[in-house]
Amino acid sequence: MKRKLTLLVAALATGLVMNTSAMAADAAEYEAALDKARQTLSDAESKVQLWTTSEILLEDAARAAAAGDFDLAVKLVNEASLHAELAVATAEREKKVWQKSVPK
Amino acid sequence: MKKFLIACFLFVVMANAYATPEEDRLALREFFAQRFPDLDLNEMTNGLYAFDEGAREQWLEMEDFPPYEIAIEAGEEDFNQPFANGKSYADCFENGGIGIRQNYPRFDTETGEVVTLEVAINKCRKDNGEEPLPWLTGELANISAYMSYTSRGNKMNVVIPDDPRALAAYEAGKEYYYTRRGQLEFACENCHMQSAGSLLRADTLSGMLGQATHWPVYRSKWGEIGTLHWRFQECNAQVRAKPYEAQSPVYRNLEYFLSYMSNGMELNGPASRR
Amino acid sequence: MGSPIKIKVKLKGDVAEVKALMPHPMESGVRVNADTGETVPKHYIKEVICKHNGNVVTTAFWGTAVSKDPYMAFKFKGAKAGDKLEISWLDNTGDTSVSEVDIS
Amino acid sequence: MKLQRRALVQGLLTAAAVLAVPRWLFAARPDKAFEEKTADGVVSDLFNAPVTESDKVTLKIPDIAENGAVVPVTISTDLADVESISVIVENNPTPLAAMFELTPQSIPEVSIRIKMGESSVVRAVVKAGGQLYSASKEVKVTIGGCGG
Repeated sequence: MKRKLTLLVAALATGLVMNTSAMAADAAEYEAALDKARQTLSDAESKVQLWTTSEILLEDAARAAAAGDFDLAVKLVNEASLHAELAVATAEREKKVWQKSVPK
Repeated sequence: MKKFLIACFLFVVMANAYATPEEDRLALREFFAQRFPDLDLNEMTNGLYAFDEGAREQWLEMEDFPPYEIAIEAGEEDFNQPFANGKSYADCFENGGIGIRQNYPRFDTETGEVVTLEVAINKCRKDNGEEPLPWLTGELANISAYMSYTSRGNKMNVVIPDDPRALAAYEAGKEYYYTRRGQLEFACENCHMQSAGSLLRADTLSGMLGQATHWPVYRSKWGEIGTLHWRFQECNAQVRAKPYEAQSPVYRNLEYFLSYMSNGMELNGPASRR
Repeated sequence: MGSPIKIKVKLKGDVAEVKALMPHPMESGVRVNADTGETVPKHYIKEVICKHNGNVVTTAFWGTAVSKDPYMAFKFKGAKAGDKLEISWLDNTGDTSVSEVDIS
Repeated sequence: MKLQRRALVQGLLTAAAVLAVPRWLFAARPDKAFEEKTADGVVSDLFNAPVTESDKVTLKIPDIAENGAVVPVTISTDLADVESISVIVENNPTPLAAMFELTPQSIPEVSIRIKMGESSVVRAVVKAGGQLYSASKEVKVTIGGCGG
């Protein structure tokens, strides 16, 4: 179940990356992707504990953008969103199974 | 309405869990008794040193003159230092704050929140017109260390009062402990129950039982004394889960659950760890 | 002025067993401050002198490889209850600390 | 109130420090040996004489250090007329960690906690009756970070 979901989300993300890399991304595109990612992160954080990786990826993206590499920046920003979505997916799965680990 | 919702929530929780906190605690002791049949469970208040002989020897040498004694002494001085209004910490706590740490965290039935000792110390300051202290280390950790020191040998006695919100806080802490999180998808339980006493890379992992009896701790890695929530943050970061703020409700609930699991064990803080 | 030295003395017959803990950062000069990225300058205790009733019983010379908040233990003969034990240190910045206890 | 008391204590300690100053002038710390980059350099700087391994020197140090930042070491010896005890960590950037000068009143047993940057042979060198004796041991330093 989890693997399937991971693959699905990964496939989606790859699709995004391929789309954007087909033509070079620019600053506006990065800003738009960043806004969307921030929304995804904050939605996820209101429900579950984020992975540390999401915010690290956003920092990496900001560095790439500052260096003018908007293709990479957009890719990293999307990956940050993906990691937030995976954190939510894990938490939802765990809701159903955590009780099994408690000694009875 | 709110109470009704809480009751509904609890009904769901109880329907799933059945077990009372006391049943949880006894089942946990049984879990470790079966995993480590030759171990005196009370030794688990010494964390990994209950399992790792080589590390234990070095720890005992540290105990010859543990670096946390500096913190206890500084904490005693701060504890006895009157506030600007002439009152002091002793006025905020039962028994003048001496020998009471085993009762923390406690559930405040007025605010409906878990109150850790650190929260109580800063509340005392605020009530007396003083600025709150930073949570992780320094003066607050020193005072906490002194208050632990005066409580050494007392048995942990965390109470869950007859209030659905208290039980909900306990249950929230319990769920947190057993839920996988972070990119590495580790629950506290994965390391400190399943793998307790085993090596993770080069380090022996401590067991859950007794994990709350010995705080604050001077960690050689930190090079200073620090409070339990610092360690929570570190554990979270190690499994790549974004740490919460120290003394956030999530961590306070976790400490409430964790401390209840140590009930009946001797308080032995402050302590030194690698 | 350095922090006071914490001293414990155990008397066994005429042998004094001394343990001392000295709050001090013991910066090696190679550690980098994670926040500022700057190297923290060397700051370490160079010499420790231990006196029994005013006479030197042990002198320690240290480098930067002594741990933070240094600990040392040593033993000497010819001690009795009521004697004085003084320990003092000097660090590389010229800072010093002196503490004295009665042996009991 | 607190400040006043602290100031008073500081004043007293400063006075004590001033009295102690002349002693520092006479202390001869082997500064050059503490800057040496090799264990052999340290030994030749300090003693300039051959060192023999001896079972009369006891070096107590863990096989595996829990944390390289704090490694407890105890050195003791049955030898008579001990003048000094030194601790050398071969793979540290500057190997000489500590040197204790003893007196006839001393019992030759000292303990200290030291830093080790990586796994290394640790050597204890005892100077007794004008001769040099040593004991050494390999200590493993692991990558810490997940303990507790």
